[in-house]
Amino acid sequence: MSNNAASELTLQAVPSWMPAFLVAPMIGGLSLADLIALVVLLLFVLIFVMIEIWMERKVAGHIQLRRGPLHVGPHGSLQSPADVLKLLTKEDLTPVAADRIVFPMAPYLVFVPVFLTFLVIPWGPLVLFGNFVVRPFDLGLVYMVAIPAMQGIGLVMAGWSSGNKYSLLGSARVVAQLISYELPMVIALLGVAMMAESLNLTTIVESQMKQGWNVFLQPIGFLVFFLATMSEMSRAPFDIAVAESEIVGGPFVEYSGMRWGIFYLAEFAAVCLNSALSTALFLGGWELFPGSRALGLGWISDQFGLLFFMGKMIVLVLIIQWARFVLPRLRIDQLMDFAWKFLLPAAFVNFILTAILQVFGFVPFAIGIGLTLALAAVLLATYQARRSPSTVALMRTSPESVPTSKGVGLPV
Amino acid sequence: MGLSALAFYVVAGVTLVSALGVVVARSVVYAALLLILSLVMTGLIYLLLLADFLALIQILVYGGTVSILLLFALMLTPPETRPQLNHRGWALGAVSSGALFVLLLVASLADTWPAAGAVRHIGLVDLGRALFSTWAVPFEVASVVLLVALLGALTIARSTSPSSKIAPRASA
Amino acid sequence: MAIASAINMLRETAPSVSEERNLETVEMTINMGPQHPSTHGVFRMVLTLEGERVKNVQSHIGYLHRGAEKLGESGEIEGYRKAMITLDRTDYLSSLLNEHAYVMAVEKLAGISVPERAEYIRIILGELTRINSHCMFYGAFGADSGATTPYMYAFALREEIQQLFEAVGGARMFPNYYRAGGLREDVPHDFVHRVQAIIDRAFYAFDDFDNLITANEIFLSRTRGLGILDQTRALDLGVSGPLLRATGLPYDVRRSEPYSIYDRFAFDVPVGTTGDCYERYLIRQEEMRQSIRIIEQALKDLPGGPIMGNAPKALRPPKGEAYVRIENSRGDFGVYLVSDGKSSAPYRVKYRSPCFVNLQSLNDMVIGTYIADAVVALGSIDIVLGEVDR
Amino acid sequence: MRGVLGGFFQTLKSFLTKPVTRLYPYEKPPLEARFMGAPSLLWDDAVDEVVCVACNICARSCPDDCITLTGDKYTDGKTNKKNIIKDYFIDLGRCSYCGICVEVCPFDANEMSPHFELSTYDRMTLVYDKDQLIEIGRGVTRRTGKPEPVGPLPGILDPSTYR
Repeated sequence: MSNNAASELTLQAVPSWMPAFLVAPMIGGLSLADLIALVVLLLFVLIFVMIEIWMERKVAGHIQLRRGPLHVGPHGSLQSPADVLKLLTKEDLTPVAADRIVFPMAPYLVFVPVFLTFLVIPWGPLVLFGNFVVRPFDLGLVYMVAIPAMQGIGLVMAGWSSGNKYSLLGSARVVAQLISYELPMVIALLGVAMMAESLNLTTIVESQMKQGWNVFLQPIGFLVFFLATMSEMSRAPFDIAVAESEIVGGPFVEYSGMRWGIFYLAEFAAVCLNSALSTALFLGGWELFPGSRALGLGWISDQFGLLFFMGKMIVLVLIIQWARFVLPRLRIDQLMDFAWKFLLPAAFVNFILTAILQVFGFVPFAIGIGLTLALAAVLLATYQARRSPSTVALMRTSPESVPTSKGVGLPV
Repeated sequence: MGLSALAFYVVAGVTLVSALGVVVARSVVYAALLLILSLVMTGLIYLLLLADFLALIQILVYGGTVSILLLFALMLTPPETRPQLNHRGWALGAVSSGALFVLLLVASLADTWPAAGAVRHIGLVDLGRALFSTWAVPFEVASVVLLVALLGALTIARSTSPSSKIAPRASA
Repeated sequence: MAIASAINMLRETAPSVSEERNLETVEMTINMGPQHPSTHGVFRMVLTLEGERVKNVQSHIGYLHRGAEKLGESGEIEGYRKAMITLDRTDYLSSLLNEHAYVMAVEKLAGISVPERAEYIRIILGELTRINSHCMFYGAFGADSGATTPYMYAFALREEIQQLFEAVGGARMFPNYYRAGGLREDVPHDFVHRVQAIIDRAFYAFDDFDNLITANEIFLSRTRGLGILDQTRALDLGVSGPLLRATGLPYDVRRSEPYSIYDRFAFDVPVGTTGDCYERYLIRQEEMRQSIRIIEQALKDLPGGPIMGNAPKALRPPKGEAYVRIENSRGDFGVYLVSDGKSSAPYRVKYRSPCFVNLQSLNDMVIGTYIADAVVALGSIDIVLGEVDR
Repeated sequence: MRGVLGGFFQTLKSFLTKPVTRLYPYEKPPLEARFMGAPSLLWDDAVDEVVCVACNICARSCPDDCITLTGDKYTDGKTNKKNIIKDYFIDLGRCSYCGICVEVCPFDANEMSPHFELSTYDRMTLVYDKDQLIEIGRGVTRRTGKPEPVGPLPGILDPSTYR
């Protein structure tokens, strides 16, 4: 260990990730490769978000018996760039009642944490280009929980500084939602960490290649994580923060032009991010199918892993988009109930079951899973019995036995 | 003085200025936002000390969650009626924080610190071992304290306030 | 001394946590509408909120007031025809049903008889209008509860019904097709064939509607137990239509005081038990199916013959008054006409619009719920602002 | 749970069916024979002049007061009418396309034309004068009160395409 502090704090010795982005410029440790990686990542995010928006509009269109965008480019594929151009040329309004300092700052504070979280994702290898795993992040799991949590501040700032009551209500909802869903998400992730005995996302992916995908070993954990992230990024049916039929867009009501565009960008980048994280943590990362290594097909994943990773990610994105156009929106108290009464206990059950698996082996774990499922079935059945769907009675009455307007006292 | 020291001074300077801003700011929301800034900067100082886990937890807990709660409470006062902070008690505040500062200064000067280069990055495994063996009792005590605080908050929140008198018509 | 003053200073500056007031949420007044996506046009609710909870609601109407009744009384010639143009545009979703009420009132006033064929065609088109309107409710209610797709499903069916209206009356929404004594002109020769095609399509469409949200747990939890209106309160308010039937009272003008030829058809009146938003939704879903039943029977019996009765070319009814009530898609719709026996325009026109009356139940439904519930409860009333404001 | 899954299956089904959208500006909508667009003045080809005799009944019957017309002494002598229109204006921005003017016309001089694309930057261009009204009425035949034409009407939906 050297006595020279400056040489100590180079990129190799410092746990190699966060300083690379935040501290490295200050200590002169940012290499050209890092810079290129960041630019490539930013470009990827921007382009993928455009594709994603186009995808969502197409999905929405076809689900709703429409066609979606059609005119700009083949099948409307250039609609998103056109929209970006439109947003750039649009007037950027600041309401009179808005806070002059906080209002313009908020969009960036929403987007930057989302983008920073992309740094931890292990994208997987691709032939000729090598491995797209950016860095082996030792604390990846903590990082991916901690940094997006900052996003909430941006949303709250946006809602508060707009000087609009709808946006204020929206940001109050954001806060309630973020706080409730952070907890089940983190506890669901504990199971993943226990399975891989590491917080490093690359290690987690590699451990899944050895012991099977987490989606099969931790189905409850996957469910909890997926639903909690859907809620964190305020996607339907958990989109109470922007609920356009109630509070007309929540924190974004007063934003226009590219500032609004950045919110939109952050929202869709978050969908991409959380799909990617779910892929890495639960769906075996860049592995082609579970157990492919045992069948001697591991080389396919090693060569074209990036494509498989992207494929799984896009499937998850599509599922999230699909849900948006099927489900009605939950009410805020139902959302809280769902987090505290369903997701949190489920996350704890997952945690305990994972502990059983790690300590006592597979057989008690399987029994535990069975018991849990039986319990869940019983609970669901009683719940359904308690609230059996009401039906409307059909009155096959003769005209004489029906009340007349005089009989019911309606004004004539 | 290397670049790391420079980085430290920049971060520490921002921390101090924003902390001072918390006290000086007239708007509560600005004060809260500056508090968040200073908390996040504290996280960066941890990072410079190679305590990366602590830094992330600082950002998660203080930057992400506690501060949101703080803002939440402030936001419920609508912008036009949000309280402007008065600084009537500034003398008392200055005296007490000055005393605290002196105390900390004395304590930190009295202690022996490792040499600048001898800061060692402590891995997560070591941290876990320390928390669950050497420091197990304080760790558990801290969790009990948090639980008590949680129960207290619940009690306050559930106490009869005028708001709970409106019976919800929706039984769903 | 210094300590005492310091303590005093503390007392001054420290917030008094012990006071209960500090734990209260500040009341907030928000202005929902007239330009809000879910106030169904230009309705305006001023909500007093405590956090997310609605403490009070004050409705403001009149943004769409066009004086439809007064306009109906104007006109030196053809006044009875002109009144129907403005009537069509009050409740723009059940225009043909309202036209039916109006022409019935004129017929009663002038003593005009209507041929069978015209009556049957009026029934068929009226029930199609009811389906059309309930489709709109289905879409809007889905949108209010946060689902976007129901709108598109509903409009796919509406489109075909409106295409039929265009073929029959020349316009998709305001055909202005009924006349005192019959119809403006006969239906196209392929009318039966096309109505049959719509019925066939509608059966699939209703199943699709049901599959999409009727059993959806989120939708159930959003609408069940919400906005309960009990029977006595509903009657006190004068509420009618699906809102009243949801409270368990099978009051349907088509059944209670059969007008036109409704006594010839077998159909059921759906009633609820609790009177919540979900039952209102279910009742409207069921009414669409019952409408199809009526249309099927009417199509089977559709007679030939003339479509115009003994109506004079220039209508000048004798002195008198007439009140006619029908069941339109929102409830008990009444038309009151007074003739002075001299002019060719009614002396007084009065519409009893069900929406306006049903809307009075809003406060009962909304106070004490959440904002999100206020939107759903308003949606379940199924208001048309054109009719409320007139 | 079943209800939520039912919604997912239903949307999957509709995802796989054909969209119902008509691409309007490129595909013209199928107009029914009775479609009521803007009112138009009919042209009598036999004598090569307008049918209208400026009796003003349409203007008086109009619920929206959107018709303004002035008459002139008829001097050509081709028909036995006494007056002919000098000016005839319809403010299509006010017109509610109800068809009353057509119904009340004792001379069958006007008909609702299929003309409905009225988008404009200036509402004054919506005031159509005599020539424009005759122009949009070209080829339109008086239908109201006439027996139903035999044969398929344009725009009939084929029931087999529903499902």
